[in-house]
Amino acid sequence: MDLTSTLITGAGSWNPLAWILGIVVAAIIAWLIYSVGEKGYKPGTAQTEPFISGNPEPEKGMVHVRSGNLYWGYLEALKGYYARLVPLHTGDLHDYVLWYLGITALFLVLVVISA
Amino acid sequence: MIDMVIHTLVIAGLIASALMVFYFRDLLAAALAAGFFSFLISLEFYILQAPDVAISQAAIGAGLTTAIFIIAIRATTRYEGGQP
Amino acid sequence: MRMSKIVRTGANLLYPFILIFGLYVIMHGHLTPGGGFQGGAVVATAAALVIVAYSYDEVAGMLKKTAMKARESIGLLLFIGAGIAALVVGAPFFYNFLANSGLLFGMPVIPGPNPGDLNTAGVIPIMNIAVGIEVWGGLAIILLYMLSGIRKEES
Amino acid sequence: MIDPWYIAVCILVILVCLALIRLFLGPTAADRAVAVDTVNTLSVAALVLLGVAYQQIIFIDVAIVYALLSFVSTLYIAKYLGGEL
Amino acid sequence: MKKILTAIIFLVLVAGLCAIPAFLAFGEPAGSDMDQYFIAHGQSEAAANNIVTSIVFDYRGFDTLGESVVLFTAVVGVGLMFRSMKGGNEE
Amino acid sequence: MIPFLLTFILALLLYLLLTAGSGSMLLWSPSELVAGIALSLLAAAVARNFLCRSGSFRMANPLRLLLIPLYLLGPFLLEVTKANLDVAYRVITGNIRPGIIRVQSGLKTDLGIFMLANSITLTPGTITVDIDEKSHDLYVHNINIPDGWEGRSGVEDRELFSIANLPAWIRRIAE
Amino acid sequence: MFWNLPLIAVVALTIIALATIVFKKNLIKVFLGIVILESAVNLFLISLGYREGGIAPIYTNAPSSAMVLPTPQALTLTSIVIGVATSALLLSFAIIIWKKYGSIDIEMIRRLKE
Amino acid sequence: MIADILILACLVIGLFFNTLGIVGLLRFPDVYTRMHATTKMTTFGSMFTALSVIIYGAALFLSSGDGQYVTLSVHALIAAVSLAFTNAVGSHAIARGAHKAGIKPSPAIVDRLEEYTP
Amino acid sequence: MIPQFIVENSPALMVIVPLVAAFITPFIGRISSGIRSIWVGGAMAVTSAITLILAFDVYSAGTRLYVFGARAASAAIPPDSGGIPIRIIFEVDPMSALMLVITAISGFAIILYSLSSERSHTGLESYYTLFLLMITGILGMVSTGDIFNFFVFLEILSLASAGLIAYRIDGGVAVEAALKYFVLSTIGALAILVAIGIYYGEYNALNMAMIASRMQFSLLDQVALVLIIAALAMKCGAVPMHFWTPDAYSMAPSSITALLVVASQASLYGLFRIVFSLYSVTLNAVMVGWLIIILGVLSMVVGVTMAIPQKNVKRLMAYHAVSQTGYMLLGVGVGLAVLGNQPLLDAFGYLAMEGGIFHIINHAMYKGLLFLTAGAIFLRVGTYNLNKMGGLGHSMKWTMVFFIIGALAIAGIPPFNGFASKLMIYESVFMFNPVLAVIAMVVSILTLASFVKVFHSIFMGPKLPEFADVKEAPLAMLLGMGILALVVVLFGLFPGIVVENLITPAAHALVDQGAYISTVLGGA
Repeated sequence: MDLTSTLITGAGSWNPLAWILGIVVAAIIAWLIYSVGEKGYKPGTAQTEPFISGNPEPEKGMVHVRSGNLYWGYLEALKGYYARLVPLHTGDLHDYVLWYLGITALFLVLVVISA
Repeated sequence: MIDMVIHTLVIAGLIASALMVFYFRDLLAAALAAGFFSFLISLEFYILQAPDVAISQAAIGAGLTTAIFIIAIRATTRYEGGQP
Repeated sequence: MRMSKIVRTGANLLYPFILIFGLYVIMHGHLTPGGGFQGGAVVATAAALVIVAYSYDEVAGMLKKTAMKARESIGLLLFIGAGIAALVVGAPFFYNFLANSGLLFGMPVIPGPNPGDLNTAGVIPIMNIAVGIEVWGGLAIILLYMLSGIRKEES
Repeated sequence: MIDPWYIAVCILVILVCLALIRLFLGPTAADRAVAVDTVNTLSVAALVLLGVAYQQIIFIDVAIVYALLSFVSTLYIAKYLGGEL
Repeated sequence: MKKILTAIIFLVLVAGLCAIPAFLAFGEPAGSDMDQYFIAHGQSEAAANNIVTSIVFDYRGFDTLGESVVLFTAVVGVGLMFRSMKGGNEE
Repeated sequence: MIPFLLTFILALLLYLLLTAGSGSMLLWSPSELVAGIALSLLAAAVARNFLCRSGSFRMANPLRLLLIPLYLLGPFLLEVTKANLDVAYRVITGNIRPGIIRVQSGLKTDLGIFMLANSITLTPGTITVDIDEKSHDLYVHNINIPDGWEGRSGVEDRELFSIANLPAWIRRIAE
Repeated sequence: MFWNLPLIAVVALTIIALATIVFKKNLIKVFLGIVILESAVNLFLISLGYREGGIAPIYTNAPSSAMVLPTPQALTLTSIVIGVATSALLLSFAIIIWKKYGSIDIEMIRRLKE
Repeated sequence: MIADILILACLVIGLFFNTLGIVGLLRFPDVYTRMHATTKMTTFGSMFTALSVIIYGAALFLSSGDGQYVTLSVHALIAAVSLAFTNAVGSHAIARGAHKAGIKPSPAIVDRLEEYTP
Repeated sequence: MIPQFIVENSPALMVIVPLVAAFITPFIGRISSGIRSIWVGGAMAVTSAITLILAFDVYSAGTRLYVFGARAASAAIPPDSGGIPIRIIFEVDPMSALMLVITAISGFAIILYSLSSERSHTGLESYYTLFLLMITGILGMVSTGDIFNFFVFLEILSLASAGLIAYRIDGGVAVEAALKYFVLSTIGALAILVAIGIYYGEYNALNMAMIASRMQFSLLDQVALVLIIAALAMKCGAVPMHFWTPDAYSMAPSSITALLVVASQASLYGLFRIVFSLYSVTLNAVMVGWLIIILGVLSMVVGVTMAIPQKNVKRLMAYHAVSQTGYMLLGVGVGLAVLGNQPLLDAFGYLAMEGGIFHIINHAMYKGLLFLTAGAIFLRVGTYNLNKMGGLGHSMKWTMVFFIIGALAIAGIPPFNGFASKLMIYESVFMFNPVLAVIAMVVSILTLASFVKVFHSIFMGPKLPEFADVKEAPLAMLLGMGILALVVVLFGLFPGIVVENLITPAAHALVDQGAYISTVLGGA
């Protein structure tokens, strides 16, 4: 059982030891960054309150970006694609069965013709 | 020769009762037609020299399946697409 | 609701006879057409007869769901146990270790056409009985469950 | 000469197919139930005769199963029709 | 559109299924060596007169176990559907 | 205990009938007998409360049981034949006069009313449609009501049968 | 071709059953279609094993030369029991759906979309 | 020889009644009258066909002495008896169900059951 | 060390143990729920142990035969039968063993998880019974060598899964999902049965090796092939037939969803087994290979694009499951397309197949892990709706860690296992057809994008007031997730060992039809 065995694919290689080394290095860097942070931070004091130009802090729920708003641009760009794709998912059992039978028929034609 | 006549008759009955299952809007009648179908297919198994299968189709297909279908019709609705 | 008195009396009279006929079909599975499933279905139909003749509340007192469940599990355990017994003997799972052994159901059968003897076929009759018990419980409890579904809807 | 058993079975099967007409026409479900019940009876007769025609004595068991069990589904239908299920 | 596609699908399926009666002869099985083994040895090996039973419970007994398990599964599933929902907080 | 024994004996009888002819010397082989007794015990244990639900063991008398085949082969068969010829005539001619009438039976036991109802169903152009659970009166659909019956509120049961007095037989068997 | 009658019947029954499944909107009707489909497949298996002039594979009073093939019968037994198990489960689903949705029309049972 | 004639006679009688039963099923006007035709006549006819089988088995048993023919006869007998038994109960159940479902006997002289309320 | 008896009979025991446990479970539940938990957990542990023993034995000693009901377990052919196997045979080759390993690990982790997650629901004894039956179905499906037996186990699996999908019957929506799944799978199973009938009618055999040795690829064989391919592709959720997948996956309890992933992998295994072992070179491999590739590409693209706009976590993950199935189909399809061409097969065919097969095991692990985390979140939060969640990272730290592991693995970020298998697929597919490889990479990027979205909307953000008192998931659930996460990380760190010892034998076993046949028929 060679723990250092390398996965050799056609174009690259993968050595677990190198990866572990990389992870350790990344962890050390992260720790370094963490350690140069502000030393006088005390949780629970006014220090941790957000300061928004003297305005009152908004509700927690308002600050959070909800998932429906993420990727709005992506969805808008591919509107035409989704307008075709989503209506296929009708939730109708008949359509499910018909798709299945249709694929069977299509495969039947293709396989029999090609053979 | 004559057993082919029996064959033909039974198979004609099979297809006719299957078409009835397709046709009836009254689900109870459709379940009855399915029971009829089970009887005929059991007879066909019998003619094809498979008595074991014929017994099992008679007991399960004709007896119990019809019963649970009728219970299900009772628990749901009798007519396809509302009252006629 | 229960059905009329005539049907109820008929069901009462017929119940033991369908039962014994089902047991006959189970027992003679290796000699005549039939076997565990067929006989079990016949016996379950006897239960269905009682279920249809009486109202659900009365049936719940006569045919206990727990007993049916127990029957089903015991049948399956007996069936798989007959297979495991072969493992104990030292052969693979489901080896018919009783056939031609001279023990219970172990008589050899004479080749060729003959009506056969009940005391043959090794573990096959045991498995027949096991499957019969299992199918009995299983099909009866399916009917009971579905009827209980109707009742619950009404209450 | 054709075996008389076969001819009898043939006639019975024709009768079964005729009962199919009532199953199709029957204005009420009760008519259809009667048709199915009739077919049960005829099937039992046909099965018994076929068993003899095939010279297979053990086949008669199938007929007994039919005779005993077909009646249960009839009872379910009747109970449903009567609104008692 | 959908109707035409459905019709085409059904036509193709009919054509495909018609290969079965066209190439398999009824009444004269193509090969029967496995079944001849059962018919010839069923009586002596399984000691049962009914060859079907000896296949169901001896030669293919494991299938039968699976099949009983299917029935058991169905019963448990039906019981799950009609269970009483008292006690326990459901979603 | 009595229900158990009764069920056991009847089940064993049916089992022996089913396996008649299995033995070479006797009519039954020994293993069949053993299996029959075992299975009948099982069936009796399961079904003892069904066959004898009414709690009266009047039918346990073997003489009464012997009367049943006699009844079936004698008067009953005659009535059945006659009824069938009658209905055959009506099928061919289409000459019918149907209606539902009430029949007073006066039978008290379940088995008696059961036998009477089935005899009525199978015999003289009549079908039992319903039963009054308390007074055990039957509602009978008659394919050809004789003149004058449509006004009567109740008909005596023996008036239905023309050849043999089936209700009397049934009383003798089941009451 | 005429002698292939059962196999032709199998094709016809399969198509009828598939049509019932695809075109009927009532769930119970669809289940009846599935039952017919199962029966058609069983008939297919049994007719595969039939041998012209053969007798049932039971050594009671029969010459052993021409028996029909026993294996398809064993398979069909399994398939029948699987069929009844399937129908029971499907019907219990239908009952629950009726209780919760008040309808067993397939066009109504489509809360799960997209 | 005499057995053959008996068997044929029974078969013919049985088939005759069965045919009439189906004719009645197709011809009569309402459920109850149809039930008359089917219940009585098909039961009677089927019992006669079964009787022919019983006679056949008995004749063969008497000539060959093989126990299997006893089985044949007895099983046919059991089939016939259970047929009669179940048919009677079953047709009563259908008639009752039909009446409860509100199907009136359409050409009826009198309907006493209308007046009955349990 | 391990008794010889267990090693010899392990193929039977791994089916017997869960079955017996399942039969007794309804009655154990009457005694007390604690004993039931121990019973079920113990049974699953024993099953996993036996399965792993068998898999280890297969990897070390070669393909195992187990003949049910014969006088000796390895006597596939009776002496006087003229060279035909007549009994049911379990044939466990390295490919089956791989699936066994997957099932054992996932099953054990999931039962640990569900002991705690389902505690407060009714009908638990049925739940565990069906769970064990499902495990049995998967184990039987992947190890059987008899085609009718395959059908029977497929039906066990379908019924058990349908019952479990409908487990939460309250709203009725779960029942709707189960109904759709079950109708489709019944029709599919009947199609498979027709195909079995065709094989039987043509070759009078039910053993896969026997059918393979007699295979002629006539018109009827083509019909049978199409029926089986379409049915099994539907059961594993390839795209035009994937509609049931999001319904069923999103409505089932989370633990069951994780097991359903394994079940769909078992269907995939069946597909590969039929195509490679039953038909192999007689097949028109290029055409069928391309069909599978097209199915795979469609699955990848449609699955991932449908996943991005979803609002329900589990539905989103279900579409990802469809998309990941596409990778496996793509990898193995490429292998199939070059099957008849030995130089190309050596050049990249084996690599593609190894990638596809490696992806099977990886997918089962990380997708199971993701579904389990979704279930843990649901247990504490009570909703699957992404729009309503947020800021859970403050209170569910361990769950968050496991989610990150799973998400990075599914997106193919190095050092997790998804990267290794995807890399193999990319490289080999690039040599076959560059366009396909580019599509695969784009799909991978989209996967990452959608999981960033999920991660952000569940765990990031300020601690929301409505989730102020949310606690960490219970220990048993964390343990179940931990096992899977550990496997994900280990497979990611040491993929070379895994590929060398598990995947390569499996791929070679799949391709080498001759060995599969001769194991049963004895070098014929």
